[in-house]
Formats: sequence, structure tokens, C-alpha cells
Amino acid sequence: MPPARLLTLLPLLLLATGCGSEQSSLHPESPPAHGIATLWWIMLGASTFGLAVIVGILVAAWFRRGSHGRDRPGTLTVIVLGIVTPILVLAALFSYSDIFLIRGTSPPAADAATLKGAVSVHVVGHQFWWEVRYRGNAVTANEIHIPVRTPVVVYVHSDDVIHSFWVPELNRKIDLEPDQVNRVELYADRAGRYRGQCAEFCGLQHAHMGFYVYADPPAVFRRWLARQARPATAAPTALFMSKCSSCHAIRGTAAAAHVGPDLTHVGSRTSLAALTLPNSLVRMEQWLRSPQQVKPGALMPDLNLTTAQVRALARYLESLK
Amino acid sequence: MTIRRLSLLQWIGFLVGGPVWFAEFLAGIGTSQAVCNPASGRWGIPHDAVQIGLMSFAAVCVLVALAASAIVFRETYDVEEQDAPPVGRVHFFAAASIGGNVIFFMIILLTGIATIVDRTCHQA
Amino acid sequence: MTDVAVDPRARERFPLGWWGVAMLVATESALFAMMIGAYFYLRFKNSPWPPAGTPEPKVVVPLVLLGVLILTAWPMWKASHSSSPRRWLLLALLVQSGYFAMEVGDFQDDLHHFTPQQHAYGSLYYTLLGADHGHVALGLLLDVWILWKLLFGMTEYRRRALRGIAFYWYAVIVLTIAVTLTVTSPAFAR
Amino acid sequence: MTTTVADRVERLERQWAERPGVLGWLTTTDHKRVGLLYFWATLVFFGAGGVEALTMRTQLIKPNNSLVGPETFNQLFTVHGMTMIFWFIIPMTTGAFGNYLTPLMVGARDMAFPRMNALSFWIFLASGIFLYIGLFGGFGPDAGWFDYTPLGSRLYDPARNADFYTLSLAFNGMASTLTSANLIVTILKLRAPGMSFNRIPLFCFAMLAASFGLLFALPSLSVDLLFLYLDRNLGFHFFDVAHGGSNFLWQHLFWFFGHPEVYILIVPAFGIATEIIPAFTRRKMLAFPLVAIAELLVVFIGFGVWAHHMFATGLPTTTLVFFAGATSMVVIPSTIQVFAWSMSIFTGTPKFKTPLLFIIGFIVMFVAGGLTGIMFLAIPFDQQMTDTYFVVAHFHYIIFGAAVFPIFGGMYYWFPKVTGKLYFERPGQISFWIIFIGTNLLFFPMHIVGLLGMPRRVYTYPGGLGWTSYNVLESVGGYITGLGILVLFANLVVSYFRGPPSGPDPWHGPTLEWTIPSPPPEYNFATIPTVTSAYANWTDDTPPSLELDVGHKQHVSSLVDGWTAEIADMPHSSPWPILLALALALLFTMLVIDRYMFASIFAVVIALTLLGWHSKEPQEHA
Repeated sequence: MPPARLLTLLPLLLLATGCGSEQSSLHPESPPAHGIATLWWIMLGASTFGLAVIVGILVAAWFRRGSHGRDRPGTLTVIVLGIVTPILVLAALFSYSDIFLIRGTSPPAADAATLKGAVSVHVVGHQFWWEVRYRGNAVTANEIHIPVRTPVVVYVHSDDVIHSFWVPELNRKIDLEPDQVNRVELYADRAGRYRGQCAEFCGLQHAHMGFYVYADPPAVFRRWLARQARPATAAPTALFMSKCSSCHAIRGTAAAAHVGPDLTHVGSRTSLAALTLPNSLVRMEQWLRSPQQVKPGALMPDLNLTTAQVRALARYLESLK
Repeated sequence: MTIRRLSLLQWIGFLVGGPVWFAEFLAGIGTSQAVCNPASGRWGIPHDAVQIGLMSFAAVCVLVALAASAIVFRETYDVEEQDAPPVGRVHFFAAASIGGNVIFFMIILLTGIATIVDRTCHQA
Repeated sequence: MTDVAVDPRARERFPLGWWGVAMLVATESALFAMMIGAYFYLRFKNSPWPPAGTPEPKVVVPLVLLGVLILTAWPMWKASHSSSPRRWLLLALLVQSGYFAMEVGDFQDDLHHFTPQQHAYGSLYYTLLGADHGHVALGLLLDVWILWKLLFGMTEYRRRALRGIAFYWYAVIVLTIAVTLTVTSPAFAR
Repeated sequence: MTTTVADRVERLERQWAERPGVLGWLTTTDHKRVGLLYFWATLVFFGAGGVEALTMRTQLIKPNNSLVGPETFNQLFTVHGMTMIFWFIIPMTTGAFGNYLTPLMVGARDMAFPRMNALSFWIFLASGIFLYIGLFGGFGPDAGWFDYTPLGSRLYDPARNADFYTLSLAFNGMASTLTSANLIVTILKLRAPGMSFNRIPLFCFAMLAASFGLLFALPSLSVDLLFLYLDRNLGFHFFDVAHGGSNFLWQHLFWFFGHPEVYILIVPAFGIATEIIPAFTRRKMLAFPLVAIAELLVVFIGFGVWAHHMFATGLPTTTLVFFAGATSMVVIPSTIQVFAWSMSIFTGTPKFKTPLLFIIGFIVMFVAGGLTGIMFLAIPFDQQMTDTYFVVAHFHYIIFGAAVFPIFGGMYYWFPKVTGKLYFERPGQISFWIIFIGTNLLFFPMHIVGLLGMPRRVYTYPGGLGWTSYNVLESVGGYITGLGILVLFANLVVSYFRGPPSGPDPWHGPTLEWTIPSPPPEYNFATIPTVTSAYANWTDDTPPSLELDVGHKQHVSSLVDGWTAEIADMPHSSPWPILLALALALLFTMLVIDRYMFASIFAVVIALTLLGWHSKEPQEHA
């Protein structure tokens, strides 16, 4: 096993140790995500205090419920606590978050000059999976590899309905619109695997439209990218051509359709059907046997394959590393 | 001051602030959308200049309304909330309008400054 | 029967029916404001506007017709304030129906050149004009109805209805001004 | 001529008597009867929405659950949202509470347009039946209550689901528009003599605010629905990017309605709170003018925040800050009221009866939900948390905590007025505590799963992301809440049959409705009172009042200061409203199965119905 292969296993080892295995906005792993999390903790503190004040007033009212004393004055309290204080607090919050913090979370300017040399990824949303395209001709699905500690601009766009691209531990979410191409910056402090998921309701299988972002050491990333750019290692079987090629592409062969995910290196991926199943020979067979049972409403139809066909196809696809 | 004049001032204080804010609000959004959309972007509308104009005009109007309601409030300071109209009603609207105009002024200020300071048409 | 003196300090004396029409007018104005907003929002995104292959909107005829419609505000006002409203109402009705006939003719003529199914421009153009013509048609029906009622003499109820209908027509005129200026705007600013 | 009180009342009884039996209910125009019809109908829809909610909670109780498939689940959460907003809260607050109480509080004998009032109820009922026929026919709306295009367009929603969405909402919108127009004119023009603007009860200010909100927000939704209907069924291109349309257009138009809508949902609740608090603390509301303006401002500024639902769509910052700024300041009217309420309780002499308990629960829930709402003015935080369960938690704290708690409190508070019976206090307090604990257990963990990254509107979720235990808690909380609501209604039902008589004024309430017998007679007020305060029942002076005892007379006041402007004749019960609603229902049915020929026929039928409606003039009724 070449060392490169070992290095690609690094993320999985990290996964084993538990970090980066979640989708939590409270485990920020990038400057923008840190900024947002910090803001959250500040706002939580202030809110707790505010709630405590109100509850305090009400509890006090309960304790002094016996004492009579109609129409005691209180208007001044209403004006000070109800108008002056909140105006000051809210103006401060607005200025901090929407004038300063937002500069870190919004993407770099669109003009190419600022992007010269920067790594960029194009993500196209489909019901219910993610198409991932790199410069050159590397195309994959449902997993994005980025070099660690390097700003990466992700261009997102939708081919069908509105989706939303969201990796909480790395940055805020951004919608995939049919109307326009949006941008978001990905930056990972630490190498590892980060889970993302579609956040805008997009139809029957909105629940199973996840993806992984792998932050690899730059060298590993470059090797991965180079291998993904290569054409397929094995020519498609006749079975594949008859059953699958009307929707799926295998680069370097006659199968060139782009309805479903590009399968050129499907064997090298860690999940099937946008994180519905982990990728393995058994799972691949299960998926091919009855996609509509595994992921009801997915656009991949049941192909009614015989057990032999399933086994053959699965073995072929898994061989595409 | 005569009750007639007080009443007039009170209506100015009550009716000017809101519509002016909302007009400025829609005009501001319209401007930024016109500047940032592909077709209308070519019309060459100067974003920040327009926004500054809108903000300052609206701010002045709301301050006038605020002053009007403040004056009426002071003139009718000893009137009770539930007193008979017209003076009771005048006092009521004046007190209410002060609160409203302060809020409108703050919105105009915050949004105006932010939209001018931000990088024009930069995707959020 | 207890007769109640109307309080002299009550300066505002619009009947309830008038207020009902006012509510209708308010909500309908919001409706048209939204459509006009949608028109300019899509215009911001599309150029050329109207799209290539779609003829420029007519200008002269609609504006002249608009002027005619505005003039009908006068007979409507007279009808709602005179003791013998029928003559004025009939005059207004004739002019308004003329306007309506011309506009409908125009509408169908446009449909020969481009359809709402070709481009969002067409969708908006026809929806805006259709909605406006619909309101004119409703006004005509109201005219006919009150005219028919008035054949059986004048009552307090009918006098109020007349005021309401007149008010509705003023609103329709204002909405028509807004709509006409919107759909003819491409001719003024490209 | 002089008449004794006795035979004047006797004459009023005769003149205002409704038809007996079912026919009386079908043709009624009495605002109290219409209000009760609204009340019962909305409760049915509340039950339906609740069942949908509990089904979803049961599906989500464990990872990869398969109780219901995605198809059902999507219809469930869509119809749950539509039902609770359009067929429960809006009709319950404006339709039931507004209809029943507003005329009583301003000293009127009916709504300004009684027949229109009945019409709005029958339209509302028909639209609800229409929606649920769709759901049970397997065509329930399934693209979320804001039905984003292109997911809702013909290409991605080829069946009739989205058509049931557009048509049922447009149909329902008519009812809300009619009710709000009616409420506005009633409050502006039908006030008792002497009730100048500074003497209008705060509940009516809230109704005024909600009604104006509906009047100007609903058209935006109607336009949106019209556009979508034309796109889907006649091949128009409003939302078709390929032909110059835009999906942002749908979102802008929807949220221009959708956000004011949220404030429209809670403002009537504010109004209920401002009635219950004085009654149970024996003190007038603090800062009366500020609270009144705050109720109006919440809705007005609410028209300037709509795109804070679109912060993650990639619009330019220079546009978004306008909405963020308005979102920050729309909080102020709410903080004013929160402190006015709590300080009024603090500085008064509170009696912690069930209605006040619900109001206190409401204040706590509203502050909690409001504080998480404030967080969304921070655009980056919004972009992180929008479309997650954090948002679900936020708006359920607002909609259940802030809008529904006062509705429950109001049910207890006005129960004696409507039925003439007292409810049982102890079970009432128990029902409050069960519901309060249940809702917090149901909604609080949603904040946490949201922060842990769980998106909303997923029909299932994988284990191992730390979401499972919280979802279990939420489901349990859901069942507890359901139980509490059952206790509440059981209490009210038993009280209705077994409760001790309440007399006209058990709480010594502040407003006019407590000056008349319970339940109120058809004509509400034997003599029209002259008011000198917003707390008319607390002012012991007995000013001269107005005797209108011949025909259906109604005092009409001048707009601002409430002087007598005229005495109007009110129409009596009429069969036309229900017939017109029926014709409309048939029209919409034809539209949903696109039979345009029949649709136009029913349009003619509607015109004829309207002719019949106006064939008789009010004077002739008397």
C-alpha cells in the first residue's frame, strides 16, 4: 500500500478519535465559524440576563401579592428598561454583527484578481445529491476535499430546486439558487472530516442530502486531486453500459451522461447516495438492489437487477478507486 | 397655544414619522437592488450618494415630527391619559408619537450608515 | 322613538358604506402596488425590456384613453352630489364603457403580437392590464346596478351606495394611472 | 314619549330575536353567534393541526424511524403550519375573540357589516374543508408553508398538491380580509359616544393593528398565489428563470406578507394580555399611550423586516442591512409592552387566577422567544442558524408560547361572559402548569439540536450526531402538552354544564362587556352607554346614555373623538352569506380541477347572489 493511500486514511483516523465527526455550530474549526460561535455565546449571556430580569419582576410580584397599593408609579421603569436600554443594546449588536463581523463571514469579492491562485470548487445542487467540480476535470459527488489552513472559495448553484450548502463547523450556510451563482469561503484550522447537509427543504429526500468536507494536508490534497482528475481505471462492463450509462458518466469511456453522479472514482468515496449509506461492497449491492427502499423518492429508479447482476455491478463500481 | 394648533402639531407628530421612514426604507432597498441587479446595474445610479440623500432627508423629517410631538406633550403635560377629547386625545397621541418617532429615527440612522459603510453589492 | 341629535363636533360624516369601500380600496391598492413592484423587480433583472422580439408597448392610445377615463371623475362626482344623479351617471357610464371597449380591443390586439407564455414580461404586462380592466368592469357593473336601482326612485340607502360607487371609481382611476404609466414606462426609459 | 325600562327591553328582545334552531345559526348575522361559530370551527382545525404535530413528533422520536414516509411527512408539516396559522390562530383571534368582544368593548350592538361578517365565517369554513379534502385525497400541500418555487412549480410538483396550496390560501385570505375590514370600521366608527381615541380599550388597539396588518399584507400573498397559479396552470413565467422570471420574486412577495403575518398572529395576544392584567391586578395598565402605539408599531414596522427570512439567499449586504436594522428596532415596541405588563403586575395587587397565570406564562415564553428572535438580526448568526431546529424553537416559543397561551387565558377569562357560568379554578391552574411544562419540554431542546446542526423539515435523521436524546425529550413534551390541552377543554366543558352561575361581572373587569348580563342579549346594550374612560366599568359616574329601541339602530361615532355622527340602521339575519360562500366554494373546486367553463358559470352565480343580497335595503328589515 503506497504511503499516499495511507495518508488519505488520515481523516478516517481522525474520525476514529472523534473530532470533526459532528455537524455542530458549537465546535467551530475556522475563523468565521469561531466568530459566529463567539457572538452566540455573548448573545446567550445577554439574553439569559434579560430573561432573568423579567422573571425576577414577576416572581417579586408573586411574593408581594398580599400587599395592597393600587396604581403605584412605574412608567419611568418602562421607559428606561423598555426603550432606552434595549435601543442602546440593539444598536451595539447591529453594528458589531452586521457591519464588522459580517466581513469575515461573507465571501471574498467575485472579481478574479483576488482569487488568483486560490483553490476554488464548484458545487451544483441536485435532488438529492451534490455535484462537486474542480478546476481541471476532477469531478466527484457528495464529498469535497480542501487543503487545510487554505482559503477555498466554493461557487454554489442549483440545477433544479433551491438547496442550501451548510458545513456548520467551517462557515455559515449559503443557498443554492437557480437564479444566480453564490459564493462561500471554506477554511479549516485542522485537518479532518466535517459533515455538511442540505439546509433548505428541497423535496422528498431533503433528509438524506448530506456530504463530507475533508481538510487534508496540502500534499495529500494535491495527490487526491490529481487522481480524481484521471480517467477511469477500468472500462465499463456491458451491463453498466446497458443499465447505468443513460444517467451516469465514467470519464474516459463511452458513458458520458450527467443526470446522476459521476462514477469515475466512485470506489474511492466514503459514502453512497449522499451519506445515506457508508461505501462498501455490501452496501453498494444493497443500494443497487433497491434504491427506492434505501432512499424512497430518490431519482435513481429500481432497476430490477438479478442478484448476479447486482454483484457484478457492485464489484465493478467498487473497483473504480 | 390654541387647541386647534396643538391638534395640528399632534397630527404632524403622529402621521409624518411612519410614512417617511417606510418611504425611505423602500426607496433605499429599491436603489440598492437597482444598482446590484444585472440589467438595471448598467443605469449607473450612484448608490452611496442616493443613500446619503435619502437618509438625511428622512432623518430631518422624523426629527421635525419628533419635535412637534415633544412640544405638544410639554404643552399638555398636566392632562390625564383618559381626559375628554380633544385635549385628552391630543396628549395621548403626542405621548405615543414620541416613542414612535424615536424608533423610526434609530432605524433610519442604523440602516443608512450600514448600507453606506458596506461594500456596495457585495454578496452577504 | 328616541330622536338623537347628531353632535355638531362630529365633523367627519362619511357613511359606513363609504368606509367599507375605503377598506376595499386600501387592500386593492396594496394588491396593485405588489404587482407593480414585481414588474420593476423583474425589469431590474432583464434587459432588453421588453425582451428581443417583443414590440414596444403602445403609448399614445393608452395615454389618451387614460385622459378620457380621468375626465369621468367629474360626472361621477356630480352624480353622487346632485339630487337627480341619473343623467350624470348615464353620461359617466357611456364614456366608461367606451374606454373599456377600446381597452379590451387593444388587449386582444396585443395578444396577436406576443403572449404571456413567451416571457415574464408578457406575463406581467397582461396580468397587470387584466387586473386593471377587471376593476373597470366591476365599476361598470356597479354603475348599471345603481342606475337600475335609481329607476325606482332615490332612497337614503341608494344615495349612500352612489357615494360609495363614486369613491370606488376615483380609486379605479388612480390605479389605472399607476398601471398605465407602469406598462408604458419602457417607452420613456429604456 | 316615555317608556319604562321593562317594556323597552321587551321591545328590543322582540326586534333583535334571531330565528330559532339550526336555521337561525345558518342565517345569523349576530356577531356573538358568528364569533362562537368561528370558535368551534377553529378548535376543530386546532385539533387537526395538533394531531399532525404529534404524528411528526412520534416519527422523529428515534433515528431512521419509518412510522410515516417522506411523502406523508412533507404533507404533515406543510399542512400543520398552514392549519395553525391560517385556520387556527388568525380566525381564533380576529374571528372568534375579535368578533365576539370588539363590539362589546366599544359599546356597539353588532359589527359594522353584519352580513359580511357571516360571509367571512362561511368562506373561512369552506376554505378549511377545501384544504382538508386535498389532504385526505392525497393532494395535501407538500412544499412547506412558504412553498418556495421552483419546488412548488409544476415541474417539481406535478400533481395537484400546490394547487390546493394556492387556492385554499387565496380562498382563506378572502375571509381574513373581510373580517379585518369589518373590525377596522367597527372600531373606528361604531364606538359609544365619548370614546375618543385615548379611551379605546387596548384590546381594540390590538385588533385594529392586526386588522390593518391583514388588510395590507394579504394582497401580497394573493398576488404571489395568483402568479404561481398562472405559472402552474397557464404556462406563465413569473418564477421561471429561463424566461426572465425570478424565484426571489416569490420569496419577496411571500415574506412581505409572511413577516407581518407573524406579528399579526401575536398582536391580538398582546391585546388579550392588556385586558386580563388590569382585571386581575386591580390597576390600570402602565404607560397606556406607549402600549397602545406599541401594538400598532409592532405591525407597522413588521412590514419592514421581511427579507430577514432571506439572509442566506446571497442577496447583497447593502440590501440586507435595511431589513436587519428594522428587525433590530421592531423589538422596541415589544420591550415596551413586556415591561409595561410585568411592571403593572408588580405595582398592582395581583390575584394569580388561571387567566393571569396563562398571561405570566405568555410573558416568559414571549421574552424567551423574543430574545432568540433578536439574535436573527445578526446576519452571520442568522446565516448559521436559519432553516435549523433553532428557528423552529424560536417561532414555536412565539407562536405557541406568545400567541396561544393568551388565547387559553382569554378562554378562561371570558368564559363566564359567554356562558354565564364560572369555570373550576383548581383544574384550570393544573391545566396551566401541565401545558407550561409540556411546551417548554417540547420546544426548549429544539434550540440545542438546532445548534448541533439538525436542519428543519427532515422526515428522519441519522443517529450518532448527538440529536437523538433531545428529540426524545421533545416528543415526550409534545404528549404532555397534548394532555394539558385536553385537561383545559375538559375543565371548560364540565364547567359549562356544572359550573356555578357567574353573574354579569365575576372579575370586576375594566371594560364595557362586564356592564351587561352574561351571556349578553342579542342587542348587547339596552341603552348605549356614554364612556369617559377606557376602563368604563371602573368609572362609577353614571353619565346620560342613549336609548335606541326602535328597529335595528346603531350609534355611529366620528372617527377620532367619538362624537355622535349619525344613527344607522343595521341589517338582520340573512341567507345570502352562506349561499355566496357555497358558490365561491364551487368556483374554487372548479379551478382546482381546472374546469374553467364551469368556473365562469359559478362566477355568474356569485354575481346573481350578490344581486339578491342587495335586493332588500336595511330600512326595510326593521
